Amino acid sequence: MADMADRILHRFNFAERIVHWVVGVTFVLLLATGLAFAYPALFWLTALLGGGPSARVLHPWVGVLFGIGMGFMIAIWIRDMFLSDVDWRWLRAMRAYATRDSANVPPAGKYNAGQKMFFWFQGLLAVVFVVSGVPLWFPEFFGSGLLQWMRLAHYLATLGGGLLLIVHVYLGTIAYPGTARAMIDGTVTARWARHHHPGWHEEQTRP
Amino acid sequence: MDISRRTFLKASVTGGLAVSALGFDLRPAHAAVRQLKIRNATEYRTVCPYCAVGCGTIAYVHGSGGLNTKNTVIHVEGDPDSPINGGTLCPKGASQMQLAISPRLRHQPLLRRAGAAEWEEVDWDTAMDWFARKFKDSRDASFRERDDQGRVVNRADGVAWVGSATVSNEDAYLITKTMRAMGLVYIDHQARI
Amino acid sequence: MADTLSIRRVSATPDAYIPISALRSAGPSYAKLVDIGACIGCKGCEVACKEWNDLGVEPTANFGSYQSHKDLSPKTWLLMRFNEVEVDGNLNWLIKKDACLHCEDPGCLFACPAPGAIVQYTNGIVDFNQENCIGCQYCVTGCPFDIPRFDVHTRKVSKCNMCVDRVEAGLEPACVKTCPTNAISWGSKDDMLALADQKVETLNARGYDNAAVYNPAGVGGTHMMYVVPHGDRLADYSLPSDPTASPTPMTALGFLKRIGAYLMGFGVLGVVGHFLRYGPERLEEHEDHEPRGDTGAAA
Amino acid sequence: MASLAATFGRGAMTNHWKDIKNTDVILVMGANPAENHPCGFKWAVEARDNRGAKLITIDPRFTRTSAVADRHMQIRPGSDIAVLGGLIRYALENDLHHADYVRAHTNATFVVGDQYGFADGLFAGFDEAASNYDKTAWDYERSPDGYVRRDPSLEHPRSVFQLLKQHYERYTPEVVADIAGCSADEFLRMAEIICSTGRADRVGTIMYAVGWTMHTVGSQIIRTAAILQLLLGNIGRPGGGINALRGHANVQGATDHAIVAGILPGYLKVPTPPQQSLAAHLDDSTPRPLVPDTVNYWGNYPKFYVSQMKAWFGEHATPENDFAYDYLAKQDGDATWLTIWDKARQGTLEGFVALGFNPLLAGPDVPRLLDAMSKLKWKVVIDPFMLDSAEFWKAPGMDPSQIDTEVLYLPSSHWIERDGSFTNSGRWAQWKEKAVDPPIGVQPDTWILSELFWRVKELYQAEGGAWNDAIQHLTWDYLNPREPTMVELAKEINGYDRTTGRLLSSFGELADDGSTTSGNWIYTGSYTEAGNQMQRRGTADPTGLGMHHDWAFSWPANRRVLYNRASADADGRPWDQSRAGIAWNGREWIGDVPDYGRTTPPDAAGAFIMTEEGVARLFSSHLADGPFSEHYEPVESPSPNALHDNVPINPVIRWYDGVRETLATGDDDFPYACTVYRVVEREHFVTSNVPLLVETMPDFFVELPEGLAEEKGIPNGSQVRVWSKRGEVQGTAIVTKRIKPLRVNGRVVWTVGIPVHWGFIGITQGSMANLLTPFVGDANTRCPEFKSFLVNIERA
Repeated sequence: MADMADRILHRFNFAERIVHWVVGVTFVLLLATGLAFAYPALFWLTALLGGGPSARVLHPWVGVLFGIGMGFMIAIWIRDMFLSDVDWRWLRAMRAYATRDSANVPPAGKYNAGQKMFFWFQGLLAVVFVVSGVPLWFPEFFGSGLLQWMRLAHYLATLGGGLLLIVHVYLGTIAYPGTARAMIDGTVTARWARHHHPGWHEEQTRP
Repeated sequence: MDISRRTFLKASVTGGLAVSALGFDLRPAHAAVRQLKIRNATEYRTVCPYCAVGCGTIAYVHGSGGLNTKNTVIHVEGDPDSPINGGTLCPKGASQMQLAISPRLRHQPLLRRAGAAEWEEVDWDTAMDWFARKFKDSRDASFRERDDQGRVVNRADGVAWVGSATVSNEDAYLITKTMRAMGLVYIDHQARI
Repeated sequence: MADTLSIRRVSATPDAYIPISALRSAGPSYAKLVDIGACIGCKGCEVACKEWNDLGVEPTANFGSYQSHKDLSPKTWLLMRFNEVEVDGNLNWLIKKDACLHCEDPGCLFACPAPGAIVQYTNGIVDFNQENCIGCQYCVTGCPFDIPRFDVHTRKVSKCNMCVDRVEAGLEPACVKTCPTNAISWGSKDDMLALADQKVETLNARGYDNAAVYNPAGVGGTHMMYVVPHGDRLADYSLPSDPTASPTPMTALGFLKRIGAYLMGFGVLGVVGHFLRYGPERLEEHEDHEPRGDTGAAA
Repeated sequence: MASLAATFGRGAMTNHWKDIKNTDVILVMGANPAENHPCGFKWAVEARDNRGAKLITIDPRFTRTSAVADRHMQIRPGSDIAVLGGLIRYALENDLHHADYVRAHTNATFVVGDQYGFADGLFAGFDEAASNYDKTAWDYERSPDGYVRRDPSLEHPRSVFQLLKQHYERYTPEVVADIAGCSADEFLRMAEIICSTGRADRVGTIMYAVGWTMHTVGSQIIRTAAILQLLLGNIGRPGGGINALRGHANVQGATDHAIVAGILPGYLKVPTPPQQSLAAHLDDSTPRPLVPDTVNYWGNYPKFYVSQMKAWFGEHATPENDFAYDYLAKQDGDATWLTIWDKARQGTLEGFVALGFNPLLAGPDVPRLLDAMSKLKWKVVIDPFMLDSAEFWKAPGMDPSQIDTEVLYLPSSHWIERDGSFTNSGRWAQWKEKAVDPPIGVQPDTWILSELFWRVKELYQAEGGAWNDAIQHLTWDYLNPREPTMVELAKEINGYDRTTGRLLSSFGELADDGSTTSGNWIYTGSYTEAGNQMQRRGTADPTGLGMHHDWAFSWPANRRVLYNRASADADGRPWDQSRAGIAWNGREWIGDVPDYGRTTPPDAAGAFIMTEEGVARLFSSHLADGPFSEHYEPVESPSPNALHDNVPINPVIRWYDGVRETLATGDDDFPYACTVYRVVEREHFVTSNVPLLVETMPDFFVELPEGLAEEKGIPNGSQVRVWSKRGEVQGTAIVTKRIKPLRVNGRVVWTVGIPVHWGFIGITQGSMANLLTPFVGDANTRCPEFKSFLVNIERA
């Protein structure tokens, strides 16, 4: 069993990893500068993009990259992201997942329902970001009433995105060691796969 | 909702994420007030050159007037002491500075020869010689000591002088004195009242 | 530093950062009073503003009006707007000096995310400090009077600064100084309020029964006030009847930001707590367990 | 101004700018001071707000002045006399005139000779062949003592008062409405306000400008207003008067110093050929008193004239040579603006010098001016900026190769580069300091003029030529003869006592024996041994009436309100104590500098010291077109003359060759009345060099009423073409509610308006308004008719 457990499975190909990191890096930059614009105490974060004025200039452009990345991401993964019956059960068993009661976690496929929900939320937020971001980028063409609502929407998306990011990073790194490498060299161990994504593991290891 | 944005700022900072004690330097906000541009200018009291209200104005001039300097007008605004305008100026008066130092002001006498399509530049000496020659020739050609009835008239009908309502009294007086002595009668200016 | 330039508010900066010295002396509070009933629309103020502040000339074209520009711009902080309106069969040529009103509660300043980009002095002047401006134009959004203008070349926003350089030197703003018919007055806010009442009385006596002072409470009052002959027809002067420094979305945003800050803080604390409680997952511990349940979905 | 002199004795704004704050009613008509004199207009707004004065405008357009006025009445261009005549009638019919004032201070009591009459649009004495009046038909009736017969009861049927009543009887509100296009009701509402000042405790002022003068009946419009103000007792009083608002910084001064055809400095007269000796000239020019109790100040004419000749020719002006009487040209016929251009067009004028003036754009009838200019041999243009007039050979449509006129352009210095004085509209001569030196390459006007003088003089010395004694003997005793200083000239203007060499302090010291000099007697006292009075900056105002006697110098004699004797009643008591001009305290007059002897008792003489009547003239034989005014239509009018269509236009207009052919006749090719004006953002043409002003008013435009625009399919902001029989212009349409259709003599008349400020040189270029205007002028002053002519309009 041990050899088998140490077998390496290919989880994400190169293109997927690029897309993930484009979205990831841009989102972190956007979040940081966005928070800088939202919270005076964090204004120093604009330094990430060269200070206030250049952060204001670059934030939307980074947003464009983010948007493009999200577009690809959705295109690549959307087919895998529809929820199955198991996923619904998984969602109901989320508490077991969080408390490491893996015995009570329904077996996931390549993506568990949490990841799928993350995908959908992130996709929805991306739409909100883009729709509200464009007017804020070019305020001269929009009325101030609309812009005020767009600021509100943009902030809410930021809040949602920020919270998702916290959970995502936590789960992908220290909470579940062995996960992050899927997005680094694209591989996971069979053990990890069997544990987290038994359905997918079975698929991959089926002779 | 009656909560000012200010309270949010306070709240969001005190209760929010890690409170940054970076400290914001307020000095730039103070320094942003530019220095009064006329602070070191010399004031000259003059009168607006446009309409006949006669608004008192103050021309602010840079330069010490020293031997090696040529002073420049930097700003003109109303003279608050004037009982006529009390320092106020209309848009024309308020933009006098642009009249005083306009790049459209000319610095070169120009002569246009008969039939020419363009000006040619001439120096002042040539220009004034030309002017005096033309003036004398036309005066000579048109001068009449006596009219048809033999009455003394001493008149030069061949030259007209117009203007100006924009020169000072002293220049106006000198124009009249000189042109009347030259024998001109065709003398007029902008007065339409 | 003159007392008049004591700072009252700074954009994106909590009150805690205002130096005590600024709070020590309130200093005089100035106001400009524009008597629309005495304004002849000569544009003296418009020109004086440009000349004093060296704003530069913009190419314009007559668009069927005496009005010089269609709108304010980064180089035109003050614009005379002309409007022909018939009131009770009588023609009125409403001419309004359009420029920053210097709100007591400045929506621009509240909306500004850049520390020190917008400053309100204790004398009431709201000034933009372009050095600190990041060009986000949130101030434009925050202004209930649609005053600040963004310069696409410098990527900074600018507007009337009430000739703060002149005021600091003890002079009145350029527009006030130049106004030929004394339609613009300058003095302490109290004096101007009293003068405004007098002017309203004069207008009432001249048959303008609806004459009013425009000093809207929604922005805490303004440091440029108007005396409006037809106080019942503010729209004809393009003056908002009920401007506010805290429109609903911005108020909501303020709330949400506070909540959001807590949420994100708790989010971080949550995962830290989770980690402390459960630690990193060790798969070896699970080695012998096969997950239960079917794998139909994945199959 | 001709008509003010004809009425009061002096042709100048009677009061001054700040005095307007003392009034109760301000009638703005033929002017748009908010637009053209904003800083002077402040005093009208001040009166409105601080005194509750009524500010009203009567104009073809609702102007920026109307925007702050209490009432506005729209009239048709050129109908002013009808409106003002209607006001005179209203005042008399309703007994609203100030009876005591009229009796004491006007010639209402004078009896006119029985040869006078008025019928069918013509006054007595009309000579059809010569198209002028024999003014002896307007003479007063004399008593056996040789003085004019007077009837203090005003009952005499040929007393001026009765004739006045009779003459204006025809100007009923209905007739006014018919001619002017206003409604009779609106007129009556206006009349009620204006005529409310015919009382001792109320006073009204009139502000007018070129909206009145620039008509073929311009002088008579002002006469009508002057008569009205006299009837209401508003002349000579603080807060009253008839105030001519002049349009250039020193129009007043340049006129005082006579850069004007027909006069010498101080309104002395240019000698004429029949006056072959000084005695003859003085005899013609010095009026004789018509009543025993008149100061008849013009009786001092010989002193002013001789002192001027002494100033100009010094020791060469001696009693033996009639004080150099023959040194000055004797003028035959008219020599004004229109005549100058007519002479040029006829080819008799060879040379033309324009200094600080842009004659091409100043019109009228630019095509005709271009033709005239092309016929000149040479032309010199002196100005700080390049002018359209200097480049007329480059004007649109001109072919330079066909024009032989040689043109010299000389860049001269600016106002800010010179000291010297400007005299404002209110007669205040204010000294200005020189702020900076002229730029390199630029010469002051004084230098140019001196160089011209010296070079011409030296040419004569070198090569001889026409008689030139006057040139050789002209006093030129300046420290630097190539560039006199302003101070030297100011002192020369003021004048000296030749015996003591001291500067004179008052024109009272002038003598006719050659012992005094004075370049301009009305400025005597402006630069005395006590220093430059024009430079004084005292702001004290002890009367509270804004007279400011310590600020600058106001001619004559630092007097702030002209004819101020009339501000008091026959006994010397001010009509209104709160607004006392001067008052008699039993020994002398106190208050303003009295326009009267300081210690002359109130009953010793009439209040108007400059007239030979001693009083102001309701009836005046000093104008060419009638002792009273009469409504005549403009030469191009959309309407017949409702009063007398057999004499529709001013019968004594001087017609220049070929002008009648350039006028639209009664057909419908040119159905719309058009008028030309300034806007506040510009001043004539020089401002086309000022970027900030071009920015605020960039383009030539055409203002037209909403209804007409609709009819013609002209959207706001589109390009429109406007043409008269003389030329056409094109500009941006400003479609406005501020001009309404008028019902004139039963038909609808539309008015369009165009500004004058554009030419083919400048930061922005635009049509020259004067392409449209007719080459015809006032019967007295020949001031061109810029204000009322006919055009057509269409979308371009």
